[in-house]
Amino acid sequence: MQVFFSREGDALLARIKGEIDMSVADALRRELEENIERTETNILFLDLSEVSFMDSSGLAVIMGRYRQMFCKKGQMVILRPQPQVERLLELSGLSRIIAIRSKGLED
Amino acid sequence: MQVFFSREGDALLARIKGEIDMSVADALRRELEENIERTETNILFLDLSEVSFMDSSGLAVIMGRYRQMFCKKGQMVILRPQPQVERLLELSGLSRIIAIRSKGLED
Amino acid sequence: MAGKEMAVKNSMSLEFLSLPENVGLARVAVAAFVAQVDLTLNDLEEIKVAVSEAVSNAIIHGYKDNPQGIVRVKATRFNGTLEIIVEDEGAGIADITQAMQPAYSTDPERMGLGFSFMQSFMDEVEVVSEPGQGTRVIMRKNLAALN
Amino acid sequence: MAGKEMAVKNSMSLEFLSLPENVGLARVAVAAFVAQVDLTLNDLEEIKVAVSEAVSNAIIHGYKDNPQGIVRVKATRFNGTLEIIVEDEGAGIADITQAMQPAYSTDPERMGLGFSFMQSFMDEVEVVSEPGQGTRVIMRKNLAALN
Ligand SMILES: Nc1ncnc2c1ncn2[C@@H]1O[C@H](COP(=O)(O)OP(=O)(O)O)[C@@H](O)[C@H]1O
Ligand SMILES: Nc1ncnc2c1ncn2[C@@H]1O[C@H](COP(=O)(O)OP(=O)(O)O)[C@@H](O)[C@H]1O
Repeated sequence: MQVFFSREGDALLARIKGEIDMSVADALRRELEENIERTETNILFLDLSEVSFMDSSGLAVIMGRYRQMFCKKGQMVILRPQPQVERLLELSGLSRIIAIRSKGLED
Repeated sequence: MQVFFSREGDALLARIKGEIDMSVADALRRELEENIERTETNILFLDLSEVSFMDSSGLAVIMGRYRQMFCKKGQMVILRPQPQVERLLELSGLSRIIAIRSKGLED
Repeated sequence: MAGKEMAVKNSMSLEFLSLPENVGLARVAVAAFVAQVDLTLNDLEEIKVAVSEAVSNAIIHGYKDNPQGIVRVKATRFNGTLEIIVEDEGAGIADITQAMQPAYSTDPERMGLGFSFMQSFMDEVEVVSEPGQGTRVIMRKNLAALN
Repeated sequence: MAGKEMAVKNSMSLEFLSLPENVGLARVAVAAFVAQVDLTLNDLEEIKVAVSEAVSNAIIHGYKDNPQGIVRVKATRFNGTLEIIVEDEGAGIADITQAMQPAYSTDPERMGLGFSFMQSFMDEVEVVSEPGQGTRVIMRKNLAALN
């Protein structure tokens, strides 16, 4: 699992690549947390188009970042989840509280 | 594992794709044997460029086809083995009796 | 399943230390086992999530992240059915019905969705557990490709 | 290895029926286990060949293609060393030294290269076997990535 960060205007874009399970959840949480704080952004885009596997450990990290943004009155948007990841977002109810876009930022 | 056959003039080209181990060795042997007989070719090209794994069960099939061609006074040429497969051909001594070319037929 | 012919077509059993990196190992091994039959990508993805959840639970809740525990994953292909069993010899579960409630978790960092996902993605989920006796999760999925 | 610290870093054990399609399963599982450390593609390919040879032998020679046998593959990562053990409870080997000769095979269809490849690709190969008692092949490879 790898995360690539970039600034897009005021927003922070985090592109995650690989599999998200319990073995990488802590590292992912830490990287996202730190970058959100350091950049003081209030819009976080999470690009999941290259996430090839995710389970509930990954959802917990996403939910945590949603809360982090919410508490500082910012927003979070998920970009381009693959079908199986989108299904987990729906089954978990997260798709009802977090915005999901099927397009990338550049599109 | 899959094998694709084509005629190239008098020659028979067999392009093998996938992993060659004991679970597919018999099927591979049969397909090659039958096509060599049916086409009555006396030049067999074995394109291994898409063989991603091979072990001694695969070498035995190749050795068998070499003998089959040899007995009918034909020849066999191996095309484009990947490095790990070439290493097995060398370690086994097969590379000393069978011609190996690092180019495909079309090159 | 009563009355059905339950001949074993293939079976594997994988044991490993309760280390986080072995969750991926379990997924890869089960996926390779299951992919011996021609199943849909969707079925394969569902099975991987179910295995990932059950093995993560064994490591996190069963062994409380102690890396010395042994997790066992058994997979068996019958006529028409795939059975996956995930076992640990860890803490065990006192109230299984409560544990299986969606959104119930004893860990505030987690979402309590593991059992829900296992139930969504497999056709049957049984849990056998007692405090101090470890936990066994038995999951079955009917696969058309296995017929 | 005497005097060296031999702490177990990770270990797995995989058991499966002696079916031809499980040779690929064994390769995939061992490859996933080994790839947890950063090793060269060449080392990975060598390990896969060695595992493939030992497991094929268990199925072909140990169980003589009877699909009811159980093959066990254990992999353990120590400091600097990977150990792989492949075991069967099949026919066993009467003359191990002869069996390990390059080009020696009791099967005219085979090339007798299995043990040679195991020895070429691993740093140590030990065989423990007796007729009727099954066979255990212990292979070790020193991996820089494990240090
Ligand atoms: N293998 C296990 N050993 C002990 N307790 C378990 C095990 N699996 C699940 N549990 C208990 O059941 C609860 C619910 O599990 P689950 O639905 O997977 O959610 P989560 O893992 O997010 O907590 C866990 O919080 C834990 O208390
Ligand atoms: N697991 C085993 N059980 C019984 N006999 C074995 C086993 N492994 C190897 N042998 C014997 O050792 C011989 C040499 O093995 P090997 O070098 O792998 O070559 P091959 O598999 O091509 O015969 C085999 O032909 C067989 O007689």
